[in-house]
Amino acid sequence: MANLRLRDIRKSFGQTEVLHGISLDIPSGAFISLLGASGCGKTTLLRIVAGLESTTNGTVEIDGRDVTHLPPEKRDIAMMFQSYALLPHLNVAENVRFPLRMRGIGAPGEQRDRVREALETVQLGHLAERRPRQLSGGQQQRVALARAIVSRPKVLLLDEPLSNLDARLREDMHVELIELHKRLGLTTLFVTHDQEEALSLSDHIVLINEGRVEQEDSPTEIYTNPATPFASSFLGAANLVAAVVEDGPGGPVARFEDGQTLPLPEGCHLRGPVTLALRQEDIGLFAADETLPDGRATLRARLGTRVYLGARNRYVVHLGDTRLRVLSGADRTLEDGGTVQLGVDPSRIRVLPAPDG
Amino acid sequence: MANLRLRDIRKSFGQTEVLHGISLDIPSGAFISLLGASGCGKTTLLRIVAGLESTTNGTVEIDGRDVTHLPPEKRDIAMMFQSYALLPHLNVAENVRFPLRMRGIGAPGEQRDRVREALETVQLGHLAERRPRQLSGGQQQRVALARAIVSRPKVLLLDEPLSNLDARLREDMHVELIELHKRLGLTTLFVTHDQEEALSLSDHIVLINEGRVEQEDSPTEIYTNPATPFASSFLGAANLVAAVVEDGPGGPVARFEDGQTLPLPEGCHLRGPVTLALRQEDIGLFAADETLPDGRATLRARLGTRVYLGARNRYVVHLGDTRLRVLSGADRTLEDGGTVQLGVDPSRIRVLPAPDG
Amino acid sequence: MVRSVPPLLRLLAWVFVALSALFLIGPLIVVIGVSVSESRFIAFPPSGFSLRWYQAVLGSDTYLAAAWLSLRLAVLVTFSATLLGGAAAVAIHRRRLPASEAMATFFLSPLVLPTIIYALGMLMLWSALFGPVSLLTLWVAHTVIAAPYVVRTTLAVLADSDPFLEEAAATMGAGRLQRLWLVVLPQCVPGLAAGAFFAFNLSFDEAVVSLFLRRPGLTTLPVHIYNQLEFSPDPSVAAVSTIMIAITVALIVIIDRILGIQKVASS
Amino acid sequence: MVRSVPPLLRLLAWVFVALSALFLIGPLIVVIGVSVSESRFIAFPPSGFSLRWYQAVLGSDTYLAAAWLSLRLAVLVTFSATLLGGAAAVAIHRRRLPASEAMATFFLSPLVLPTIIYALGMLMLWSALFGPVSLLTLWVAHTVIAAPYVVRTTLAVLADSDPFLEEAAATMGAGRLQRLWLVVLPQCVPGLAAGAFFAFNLSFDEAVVSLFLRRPGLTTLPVHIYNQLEFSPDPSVAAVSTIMIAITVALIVIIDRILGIQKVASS
Repeated sequence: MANLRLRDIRKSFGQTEVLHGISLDIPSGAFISLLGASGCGKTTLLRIVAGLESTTNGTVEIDGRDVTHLPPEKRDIAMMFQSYALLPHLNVAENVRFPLRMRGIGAPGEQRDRVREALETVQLGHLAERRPRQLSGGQQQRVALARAIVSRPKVLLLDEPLSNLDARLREDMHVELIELHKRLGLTTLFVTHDQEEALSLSDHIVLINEGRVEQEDSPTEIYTNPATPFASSFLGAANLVAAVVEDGPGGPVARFEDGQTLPLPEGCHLRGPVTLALRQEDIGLFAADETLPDGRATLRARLGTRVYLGARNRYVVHLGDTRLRVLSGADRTLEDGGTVQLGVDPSRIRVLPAPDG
Repeated sequence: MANLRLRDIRKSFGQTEVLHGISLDIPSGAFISLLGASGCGKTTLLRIVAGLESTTNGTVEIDGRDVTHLPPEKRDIAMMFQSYALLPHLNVAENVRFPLRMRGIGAPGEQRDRVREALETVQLGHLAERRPRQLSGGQQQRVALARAIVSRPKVLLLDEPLSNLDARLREDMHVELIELHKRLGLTTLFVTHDQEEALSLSDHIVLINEGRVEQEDSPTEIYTNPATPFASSFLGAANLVAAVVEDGPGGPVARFEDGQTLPLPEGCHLRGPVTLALRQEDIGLFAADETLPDGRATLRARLGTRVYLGARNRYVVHLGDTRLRVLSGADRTLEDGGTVQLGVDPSRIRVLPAPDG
Repeated sequence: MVRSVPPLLRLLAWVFVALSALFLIGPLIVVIGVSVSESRFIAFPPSGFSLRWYQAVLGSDTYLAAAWLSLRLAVLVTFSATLLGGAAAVAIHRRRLPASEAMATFFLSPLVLPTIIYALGMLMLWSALFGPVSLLTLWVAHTVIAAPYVVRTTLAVLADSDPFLEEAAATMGAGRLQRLWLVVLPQCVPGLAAGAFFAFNLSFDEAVVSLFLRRPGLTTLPVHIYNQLEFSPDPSVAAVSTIMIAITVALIVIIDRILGIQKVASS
Repeated sequence: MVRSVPPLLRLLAWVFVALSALFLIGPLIVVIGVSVSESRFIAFPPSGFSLRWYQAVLGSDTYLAAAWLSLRLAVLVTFSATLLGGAAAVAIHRRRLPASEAMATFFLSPLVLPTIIYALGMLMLWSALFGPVSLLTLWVAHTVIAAPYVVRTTLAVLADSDPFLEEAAATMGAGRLQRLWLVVLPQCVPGLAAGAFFAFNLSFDEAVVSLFLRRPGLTTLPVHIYNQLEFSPDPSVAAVSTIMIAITVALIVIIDRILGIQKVASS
């Protein structure tokens, strides 16, 4: 358990710079997610922290000590790989014991106790004698987790550890990881491309885009106040709509390409071409002749395809030439192809600079 | 476009019977999903319709004609494989033209027109000259789709065609498949293990469990009125809770292992041990001292781990020794570890026979 | 992925590269050198430069007869080994030969088979069954040795191919022969080509079996080279060897042009 | 997956199985049969039954000397080829040898190399560089031929292994030598074992190079068999051949017991 500090990390492969100067300050015991699309550099950053990749520039400090030039085996870390990387010729208990043996932690008897404890933590005590290949994917994943926590590393690094599991198992593991982190309090760096996973697990999310930190904040903050169009579309899959902000009689309004306008919150200071981020669940769907609840602004749109999701419906609606996706409860079903009203609470609209301005 | 009729299909591999007599009647132009866990026999059933697998018993009729003993090439079908199965030595246009060549449909000129049209339908007209290996997974998937629809088969068979795509692309393909089916009206049999996909796409869902039809109905009906505990937990991931139904003063009540009771809807005729299916989104979370809205029955439970999902929170709550998952809006956040009230609308509770009774 | 190699292993790897360069390529260069020697004796380093030994080889009826026999044999073996080995590979891949696992193991046999013992046994068996040996005997013997290589190269290609292609073709209306011709064969081509290349070389270069099965009129080029070396060694042997090396290199270049050497090397 | 095989291919596959059974196994059975013959001449079918030719072999100093030489040579070659080939495989797998792709292709060479030409060149090269040939010459020549097989079998095993294992070991605190010993070596074992098996057999059975590099006191078992057949053929040759077949079969059984034949066959 220790803090982790990255200073202006740059990394080039040949001519290509994949990390353009990343600095992070991670307090002791925090659970941080590095979130981004594949190829954004998040895994490279994790590997630099592990010492598996050298840096072109910048320093890595663990617990106040500069480890930039130490090989991985000299850093007090543990890492969990996407492929789990269990040693196939060792059984489960031997795999979990491996870091203790290598780091010379404890006498053999104590090592056995710690292995047993770690395996019980992940509920696999009964499989200690099995070979990795005899286990299911979910069980292998737990063995890898036990092996990562058994040595109580200063920093725990997780590289998309859940991406090979199916949806149901992943959901269960989210709860277990949260509970495990609460109990052990290991400083954890978690790499993922799955926004829901990042939101679920972390104290703090670092959103990475093309080798740069795009936004860095708590899950609630980053979800409710994304700072850029990229953040909006990546987190929560918001609809991005081009519009022009003008001053209307009652404050700023956004004008869409089909001429309709939408009042914006008072605090909006941008003018000219912008991108509006509208979340799927923040748009209400109403029949053309319905009266909207108070406080909701209205837009007229054409209803497209309905996708039934059980608890909810997803509609495609056409606002001029723009396709918007709207989530609505399953209680009411609207007619395909007709005109509908979109009810939007102005306070839920995020106004972001247009991509090219 | 034709109807498809299966009569008492049985299939054994060696000693193991994997399909225990399945009969289905699929009207012309319908979109039917075969939904089930892996290994339930749904893919075997699809392969029997394609003629790729023989039947141990039963008949397959397409358009009123018994095709049970015809090889696949003599059946007027098209099938899309999970691996896409594009011919690697042919380019995209040649792949799409392959069924037309093999079935001798149209003169070369007409074939070219139909290939162009099919590729434009899937928005890949510009990639006609590429080799499959030069395409992304999503593009390959579209080529396979174009190849499946180009011959306008009587029956279109889709074997988990979207399972290799990432979440965002899959969501887009759902909309496209719905629109394509509306336009072409091909009788379609769709195999999937993903309940949301089945709910989204189909006119009709056939839920298969261990080689038998567990339930068969429209998406809305099967989602809101699952007939068995298996259907409840598979569709919508409901919480299954063991309880005993007794007659209370105001009608039937369910008593849980911790002694709390919950009123059941009037129409419930089961008595004794049952399984209650409670959907994650049908359980309201309220503070211990809060007054619940009218019509909601209440249970006291202990709040466990919270998983933040952006638009919503998922809570784990402990009702006695039973863990329930509850989805609630992100607007309110409750304290971890305290006692809460679960508010349940009795009309949303599904009472199902206990597994062993 | 780890890209660095432990220093000890790196040292050993380089020893191997050096050894191979010196003692695998070296001997071939020596042969080429001797072939352009002016001297009447085989000696290295060569003295002077002349192409007289090439003229001698190309003007010699016995050399040309042996070369013609070797060429016909190699072509026959390439054809039969590729056809049979390719078919066996498909059957093994689909687990349709008895004990396919055991078969796959069995096909290591040529590498394990003591050639000299095999050659002796083949001579005795053929004589007992069919009488005097002939081109047919060599054809059968070389085919039996070469076909397993085709099986291996084709199996390697099939292992990487999509197992659902043929079924997909069936659902698109392709009948049996169309599937064989339009789907299965194109899938196997790189493996068949690599296997054919090995089969040709193996037969063209094979010396031990040919030596045991030789008789007047059934002398292959390697056997003729051996005889020449035993009884009247001169640099003509080096000249014909150089021609054989050139043929092999030419085949590699052709295969590379048509298929890309990577495909073949990896199979 | 398609499990049926087109009838034409099935027919060809069975022709191959039949040919192999008759002309690959057949010759070996003939040799075994002749070895227990009472007759003084090599003839099939054998007449009578006796073990006298086994006694003759085991009582012959020249046979035993040749066998002892072959055994020493094969053990040396197995050791060097496995060590160098294994190291080269790791280096190639990690793309740390120059032009690793080309190297992988290059390692097809033993199959492509005309052995007789190679043997001639090796003799001339060694004589020019180091003087008379010795056991060392044979050791080097066989190592250079055998090591590529070890490279191939080890590469096949490495290709299937998790590329992140060694990195994972590093993050768990394992230093360089520990990773080599506890991670890399165990990963390679099945490939090394298969390669070692091939190297042993290849050296133990190799006839052509040994024939060219023979001199008094440097006669391997296959060369001695060849000499015996040329100058005084009798069933003792069949007896020693049968012993060699038995050794090969015993090695296969041992490897199967230790590693399982599947692992080795698939590498």
